[in-house]
Amino acid sequence: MIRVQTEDFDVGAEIGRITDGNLEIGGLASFLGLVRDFAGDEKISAMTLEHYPRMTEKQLEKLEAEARERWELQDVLIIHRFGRLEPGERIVLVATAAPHREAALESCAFLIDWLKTKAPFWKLEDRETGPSWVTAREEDEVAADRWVRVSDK
Amino acid sequence: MIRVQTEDFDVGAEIGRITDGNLEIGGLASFLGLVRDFAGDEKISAMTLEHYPRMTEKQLEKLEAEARERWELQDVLIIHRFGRLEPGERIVLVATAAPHREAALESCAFLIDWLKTKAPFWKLEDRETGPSWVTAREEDEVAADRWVRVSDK
Amino acid sequence: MQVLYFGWVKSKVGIGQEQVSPPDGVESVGGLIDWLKARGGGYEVAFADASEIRAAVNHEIAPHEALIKEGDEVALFPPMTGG
Amino acid sequence: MQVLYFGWVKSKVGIGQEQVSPPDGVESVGGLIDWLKARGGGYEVAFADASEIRAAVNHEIAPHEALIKEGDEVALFPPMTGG
Repeated sequence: MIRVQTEDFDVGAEIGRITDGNLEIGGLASFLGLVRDFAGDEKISAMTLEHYPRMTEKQLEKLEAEARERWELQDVLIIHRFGRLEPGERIVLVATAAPHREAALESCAFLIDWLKTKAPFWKLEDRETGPSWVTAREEDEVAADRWVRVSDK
Repeated sequence: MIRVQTEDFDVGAEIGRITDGNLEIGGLASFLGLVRDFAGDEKISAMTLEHYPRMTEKQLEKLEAEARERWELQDVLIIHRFGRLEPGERIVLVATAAPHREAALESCAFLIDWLKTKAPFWKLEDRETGPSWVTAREEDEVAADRWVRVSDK
Repeated sequence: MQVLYFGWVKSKVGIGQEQVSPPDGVESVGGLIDWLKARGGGYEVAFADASEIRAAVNHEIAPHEALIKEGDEVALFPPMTGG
Repeated sequence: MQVLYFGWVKSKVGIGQEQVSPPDGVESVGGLIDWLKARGGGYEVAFADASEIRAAVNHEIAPHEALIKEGDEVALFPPMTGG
């Protein structure tokens, strides 16, 4: 399930909604991304996430479908916020449930790696020196590439 | 932090305790293990976890220390239950917090992989055909081994 | 053709979207970028290094070689930073 | 020497722990396993295949070659299934 929203979310409630009553789930892996109050050695007072509305849902649904095709998953949840967020606020939650831990852990890592480079969000940080767009990290490309299948290259 | 207990735990509250007010955390990875109601093609009515009390805490503390040595982590939480659990009940929670997602995701996978083979717990399933001890999975040894450093071999 | 800008591309161009009618000969994303750049001002700054620009055509990620046509929605932006 | 059993080792031996006084010559975990097995009955069943047995000496995982001495706490068990 995909949700793109400005509102905060409740991690415990979201995880509970997946696991409660599903007696076939053996493991649930999750990743929670938060706004930090620094970037490099500069303080950050806020982060504004811009996104491309009509494309975002489409891309996230593709990512979910890709994860479900690669692993045997009982559930997939991606919640991604946009708008202005302050340090300490939740940005993104990825949760995957599977009969065994390997599928849950790997698909969760896969989803957050691909979200970094394939989800149409752009982050503007309010730094002491003024607003500054977050630039993509080289490591994020590398992390995303390790999930590319040889047949897709 | 290590907790070995019979009582259930609240995933959202535990994660919140780690992230609330810590503005330097960029990502929190977690794994939640649950009792399934089947094993192979047999139904399971309950699972009883036995452990070796004086050794368990020691081993879990070692695992936490090992994770903190290998990755730059802001927090580590391992909660492991023992005693009789029914299908759907939570068994274990591993959560790791770091400035970047790679450290959080990898250390979380590392901890659950090592818990499987290095934490002194034994699981007795109540199957339709009677009680049956869970045997260690070959794949769990393989998963644990991938974290062994060449220098330790 | 509707063109949308995001991230620092939007900041540099100065607007979030516009309707454009590129001349015949502008047939690909790369061609559109070159044509926009030639407008000068913020466009020239935003598209100074085309290799930094990523694109989507009708909400699907597309390479610079992707063909575009009248009626398409083309988005131009820096590498995405989701998650 | 205190010996503890867990998992199916405990089920097969029939008790969870006991005080034992192995004779001189039983100096390692492996030697202890062999000596216990020779007692017959549940011990023989539990320790039929020594390669399936894991051990801890004084709460630390130990290989079969590990030396043991009077006063040690030795635990014998199947491969752990934590998590």
